[in-house]
Amino acid sequence: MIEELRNKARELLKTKQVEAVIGYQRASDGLSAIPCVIRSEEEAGRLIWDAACVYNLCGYLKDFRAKKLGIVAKACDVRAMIVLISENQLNRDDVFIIGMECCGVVDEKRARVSGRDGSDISSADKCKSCASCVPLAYDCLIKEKREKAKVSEDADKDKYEPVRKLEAKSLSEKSKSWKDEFKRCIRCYACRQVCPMCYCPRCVADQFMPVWFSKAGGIEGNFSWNVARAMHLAGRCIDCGECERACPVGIPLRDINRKIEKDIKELFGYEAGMKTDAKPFLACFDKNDPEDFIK
Amino acid sequence: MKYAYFPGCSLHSTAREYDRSAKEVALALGIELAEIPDWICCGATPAHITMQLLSIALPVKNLLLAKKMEACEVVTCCAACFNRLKTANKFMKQRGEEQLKIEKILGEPYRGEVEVRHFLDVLVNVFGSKNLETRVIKRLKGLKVASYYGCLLNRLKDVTGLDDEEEPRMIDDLMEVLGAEAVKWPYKTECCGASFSLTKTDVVLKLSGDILQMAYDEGAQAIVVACPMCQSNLDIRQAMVNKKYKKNFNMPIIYFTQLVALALGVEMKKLGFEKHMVDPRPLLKEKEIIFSKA
Amino acid sequence: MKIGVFICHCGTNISATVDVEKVAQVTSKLAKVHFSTTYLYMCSNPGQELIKKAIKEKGLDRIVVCSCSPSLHEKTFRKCAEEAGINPYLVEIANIREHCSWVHRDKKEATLKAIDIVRLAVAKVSRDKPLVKTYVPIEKRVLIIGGGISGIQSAIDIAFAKYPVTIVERESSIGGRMARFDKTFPTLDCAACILTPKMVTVSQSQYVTIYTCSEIEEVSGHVGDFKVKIRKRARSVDINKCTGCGACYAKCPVKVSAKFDMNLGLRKAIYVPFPQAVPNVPVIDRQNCLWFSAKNASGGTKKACGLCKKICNFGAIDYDMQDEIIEEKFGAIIVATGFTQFDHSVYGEYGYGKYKDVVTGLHFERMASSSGPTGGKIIRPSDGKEARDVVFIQCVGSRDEQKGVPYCSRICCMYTAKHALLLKEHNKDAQAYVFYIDIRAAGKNYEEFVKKVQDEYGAIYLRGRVSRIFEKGGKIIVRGADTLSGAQIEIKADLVVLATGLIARPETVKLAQMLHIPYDQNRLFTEAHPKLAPVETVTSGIFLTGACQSPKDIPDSVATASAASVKALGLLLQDKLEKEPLIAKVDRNLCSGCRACVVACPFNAIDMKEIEDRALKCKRDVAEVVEGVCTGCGNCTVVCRMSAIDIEGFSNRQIMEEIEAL
Amino acid sequence: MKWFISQETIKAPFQKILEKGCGEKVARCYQCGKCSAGCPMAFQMDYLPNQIIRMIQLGMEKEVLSSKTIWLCASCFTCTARCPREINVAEIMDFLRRHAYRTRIIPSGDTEIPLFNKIFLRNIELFGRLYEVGLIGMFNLLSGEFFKDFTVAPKMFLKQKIGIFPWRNKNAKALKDIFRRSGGLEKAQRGRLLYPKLIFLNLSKKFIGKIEKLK
Amino acid sequence: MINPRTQELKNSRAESWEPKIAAFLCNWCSYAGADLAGTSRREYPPNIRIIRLPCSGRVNPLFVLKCLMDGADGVLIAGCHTGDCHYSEGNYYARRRFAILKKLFEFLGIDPRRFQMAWVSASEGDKWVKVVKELVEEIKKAGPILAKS
Repeated sequence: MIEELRNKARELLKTKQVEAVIGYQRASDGLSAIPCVIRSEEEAGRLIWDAACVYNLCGYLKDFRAKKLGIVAKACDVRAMIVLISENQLNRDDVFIIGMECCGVVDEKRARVSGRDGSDISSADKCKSCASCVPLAYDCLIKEKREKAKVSEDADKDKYEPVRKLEAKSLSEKSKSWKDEFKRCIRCYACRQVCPMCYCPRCVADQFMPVWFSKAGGIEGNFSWNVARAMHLAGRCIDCGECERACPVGIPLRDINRKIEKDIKELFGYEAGMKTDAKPFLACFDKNDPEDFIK
Repeated sequence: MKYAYFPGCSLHSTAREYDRSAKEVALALGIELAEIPDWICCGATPAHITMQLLSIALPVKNLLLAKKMEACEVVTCCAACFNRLKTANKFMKQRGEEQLKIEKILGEPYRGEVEVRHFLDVLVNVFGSKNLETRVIKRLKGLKVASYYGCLLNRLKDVTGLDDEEEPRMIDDLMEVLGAEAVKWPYKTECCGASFSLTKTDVVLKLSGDILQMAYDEGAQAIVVACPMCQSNLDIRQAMVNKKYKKNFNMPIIYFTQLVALALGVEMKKLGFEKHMVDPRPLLKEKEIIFSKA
Repeated sequence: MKIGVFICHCGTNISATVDVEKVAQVTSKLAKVHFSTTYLYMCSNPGQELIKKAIKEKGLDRIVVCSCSPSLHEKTFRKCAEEAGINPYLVEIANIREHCSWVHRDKKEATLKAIDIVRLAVAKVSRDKPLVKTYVPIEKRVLIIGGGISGIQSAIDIAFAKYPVTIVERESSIGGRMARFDKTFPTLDCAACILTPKMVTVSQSQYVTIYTCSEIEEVSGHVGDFKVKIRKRARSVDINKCTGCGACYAKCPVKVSAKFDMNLGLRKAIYVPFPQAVPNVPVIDRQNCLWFSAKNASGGTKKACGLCKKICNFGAIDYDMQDEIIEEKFGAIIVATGFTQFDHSVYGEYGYGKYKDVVTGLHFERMASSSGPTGGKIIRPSDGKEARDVVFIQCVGSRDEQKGVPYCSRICCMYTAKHALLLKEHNKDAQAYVFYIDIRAAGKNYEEFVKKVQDEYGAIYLRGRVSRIFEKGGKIIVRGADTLSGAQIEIKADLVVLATGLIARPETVKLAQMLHIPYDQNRLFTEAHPKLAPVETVTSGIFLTGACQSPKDIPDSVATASAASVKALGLLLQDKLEKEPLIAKVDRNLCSGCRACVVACPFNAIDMKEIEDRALKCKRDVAEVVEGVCTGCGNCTVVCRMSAIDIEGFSNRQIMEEIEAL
Repeated sequence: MKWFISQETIKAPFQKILEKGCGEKVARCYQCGKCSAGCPMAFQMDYLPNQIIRMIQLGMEKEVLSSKTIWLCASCFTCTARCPREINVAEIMDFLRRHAYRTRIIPSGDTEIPLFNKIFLRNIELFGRLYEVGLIGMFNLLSGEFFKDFTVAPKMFLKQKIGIFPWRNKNAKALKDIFRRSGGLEKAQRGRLLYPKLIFLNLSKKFIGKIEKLK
Repeated sequence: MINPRTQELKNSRAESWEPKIAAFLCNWCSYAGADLAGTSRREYPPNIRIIRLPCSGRVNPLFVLKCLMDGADGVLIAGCHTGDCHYSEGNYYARRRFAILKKLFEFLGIDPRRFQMAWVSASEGDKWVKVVKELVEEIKKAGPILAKS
């Protein structure tokens, strides 16, 4: 599989179909995978593919604006690209998607704890509920030889089970637990930096005219930032889980993202990153949208 | 000035003092009032309620009698008679079947040649209030009166043509000429119940009671009238009003002629104040219009 | 920054519940507030002079006026500020009347709230920016929707000013309801005699285009530049070739009941609705035409009629004619869609519309018309016999909250009086009985007319509604009351004429949504202001006339038609259209080009534009607002995550400042 | 609702008879109610003046003529003076009473007034001028109110307000002729000026009332 | 850290607390509806502070957030009924946006009573009064927002 990938990269570079290929290489720890940019056939040997290839590489695409690029992409990464394409941030013709059939990636945080042996660690949460190991769009597909069933063992289950459990808690419980979570936020904005959807030239959190919410780390400011982030991802988040992974204080950001994802799916039948010509969820409407909450 | 005088039934009975005082005033001012010989009742309300032709024929009969006196103007003091005479006269000025019927009833032609005047009209408009003012000897200073015209004196305008229908001023102005004060009040032309004095006494008590109350409320010390029916309802029934509505009215109801006569210096004795149920003399004494020796 | 705060007493409207002096005293201490004062009537001339004087003497550079709703005097005070040399958009209104003094009683609470309201306005004004009005070009043509008397009058007025005007009429002839009337109150001149000349005038004017059998399909754009799609339904007769000779409908073998005559008479399948029709061109009723029914029934194999085509010497009959969509641009639109009659079949007590001899006023008009289906005889539709005892019932559907509409239809009293008169004129022996609740004859010579009908024509007016109507022995038994005498009344009538109310046409809602104009709970179009802007709508460039706005008689319809024309002409006479600068603006540095605003704009007022980004050294797309099209709704500002697009006058900074001041 | 009316009633000639009889166009009335608003007697009436007019408009002859209202009218002319449609309501009331006498429809209660009028006229006919003692005496006798105004009477005599003896008319015959001829021309059935039904009604009512009071 | 104003509010509200409610009203329907309540002299509680906006579609969720974080005890958004929007669609966008936000707030433990939406037309002065009365009642039940945080 890895060889197949490397060959494809060499071919693309050789035929000048792309100026570079973005993919993963092995980190110096010998276990983790880190992003790399392959600009020549010779370098293609650095490319790797395994369950350690956790990162969503789409974020790098914006650094190569208007250049033809190849990118190694899992199913979830491709959905992010679809959103970016629909939002005019990426030209489909500018990117050659090397689609990777994926059986799930490791839970990086747990992997760190459990000794990093890479072979016997559990998949990340996001993969447990992922039903599609084949990307929605690709220019070439590199197939997985492993058994597929293993990847989506939980996929039949209610995807939003955990969200529902959280919803069911009492108001004061919810209030208390989220306050505890947000209290810890250090406003490092790692969640934003790592998110493939956060491409604003200047984030609202950094704006001064007006100051949308307190920039200082206090419960009000932290709460606002997290709500603002969630709302800005509403109908766009494809649940790549990068924010939660990147969060240094371990705020369960995916819970928030998935709550919105669930509501949008249930109330409006909308899913992000499915079609390149989809209208942005919050920039369109249906006359029959529910309004029972309005007096 | 010579007039045929039609007193009417009331002035020969319940309102003798009206008759007497009117004659005194006429005498004092040199107005000659020659009573129509053998005059008959004008028929009053019951006539026009019962028989229309009769209600015309009776007054016209009187006018014919006046015509025979070679008087061209008839003067009356009673507002009701005045109204009936005027109505009949106006009626006879038109020509039609009905008029022929009247002539047939009376056996004489009549075309409304005789004019009908109320004594008030003669006093204010013919003699003239300015002239009258020069003849006032005793000004009625300090006397606050409510002038009460009743319904028939000024209604209907095209019949009587005397004064404003809703806000008449003739008596008020006359009172001021005499030096009395005429209070402003809204009941100048309200109905006192008039002809129901006997039949619907209760109604008369209520209507007259309302009028008395209003006059009292507006500060009047006496009510001045120009109609014998109004006078009798307000005066004779006053005691009953007091009894029925638990009031304490002691409101003299005085004919305007009585006050004019007083002002012209006519002796009080000649004016029949003693005939009033509510004696006006204490009030007039209090205002020093008459004196106790009298 | 020197902010001036001006607090109006509004007589005692504000000062009775708000301690204005205290408001002045407290607000004068707010940051940036330089001056604060009160006055009895700020909107009066002396009030405005006071503001101007304060601006000059105290050197104020923005002002807050604390008074009534901005919908009333915002413009006044903006102009006032402008005259004193301040940009008019540096003015804010604190609404302490409608939102405070008039809705609270406790003086202490109201005063505190008023202070808060003023604080909000001060916060907002501190973030106001000077703005300059923009201008857009105007398409110098007017569209009139509806060809009744209102539409015709508007067209005549506009054509008189030599501006092109287009009438779109749904029926095959213009003329509308008035064409169906016999005589008109109170002067009793015949409707056709006064309408026909007007119809001819518009049809002959070089400035007027008439689209009959046509409807509005789509409206986009905005004042000065409306883009309208008009559907011309297939008439099956070529309007240019037809001479109106009438040979076709003389020959046509099909007879169906005529809708124009309220189904009291018959017409052909090819027909002109009435002899004076404009254009005098027949139309084929495809539902009833033998040619079309044969074609539809057997796929064209069966032998079809085709008589009219054969007889026509001018080749004007065109069975293959298709609907046509015309797209045109207009600077202004006048809506003159008129009304429809209330359907009395909801009244079970009046026979659910089943009794043939219970008809509506419009039936009566057609019967009374000498060119109508009965030749001017007032008959019983059931047996054709002349009607003698005719009962008229007013307020059918009107003033009935249960089954009808709550409002008074305004013209029924008059047309019923007219009917009672016409009845007597058509038949000396007839007797009219009119059941009414009130007689509303508030027009020139109207009351006199009604009295004439009562005095001279012996119409018996009975004050009360009719409770029940039923048929018995060939008569219509009417049971009503006369509340004046306290009696129940029963009348055995030959004919009952219901004065059915005027209601909005069913398609008004669709049209309103197309035109973006509001309508009320009765689906009547809403004027911009019931008193001061009676023919305008809140959407600039769209005007109302006639009964589509509220029930109106002919004089009122004509008056509003001329009023609407003047408004439209006033617009067209401008070189360019002044536009409020309260529109969206893009900060290109912040724009990521995500296109959300483009998608979300209800008016397609945002385009994408490629710019050269020097910092990134590449080309990129950014949003750009089409100023003439933007209405300033602000929807784009919310879908923009980076707040690169903002609304002048309601900017993010202004609103956030207000929230801060809460 | 007190009545049920059909168009036969509405079309009845009553309104026309009235128009002919007193020249008043009742159809002109638009029921503003001003006559009732100003009527001093309205509080005693069974129908307000405007209702009477309305009933005439609707041809309700019997109901109108048997109403108390027409007898309670004091002929003060307030209504006529103020009517915006220039209808002489007082004159209509007069007509109605005359018409009632003529058709001999008398209200079921309150019969004193029709009786009084008759007695009054008989008094004039007999004496030429009003003879109060005769009038009061006769009225009291025939209405059954024998002792009415007994407290006032002595005072009146004392103050010479009313005379004890009637005035002697020298022209009695002429007077009689006037009465006779007008009665004849007007078809007023003058001969029955005091018809027994009226008196009987009055007396019996009064007696029954008194007996009930005693109980 | 707490905004100094909110601190001040916190102190001032310790004793007799009256809720402070921010209301975003569209200019064409709801603001006019509130005006109508005024012209018809309908009384309602004084707790509401109105911010006039062109359209309910102009209300940014961040405005709502800012209100609640700055100490407003409740937020109301009022606009035209669907189909009646002066800008024809603005309220449809608002409806979608705030359906999500309302659910999110509840998920994060904010009392749903604190954030409400209503359609109030220009002719519904009575409805405006009703909405305000109910809202104030509900927020009084929910209590001061700062006491809870």
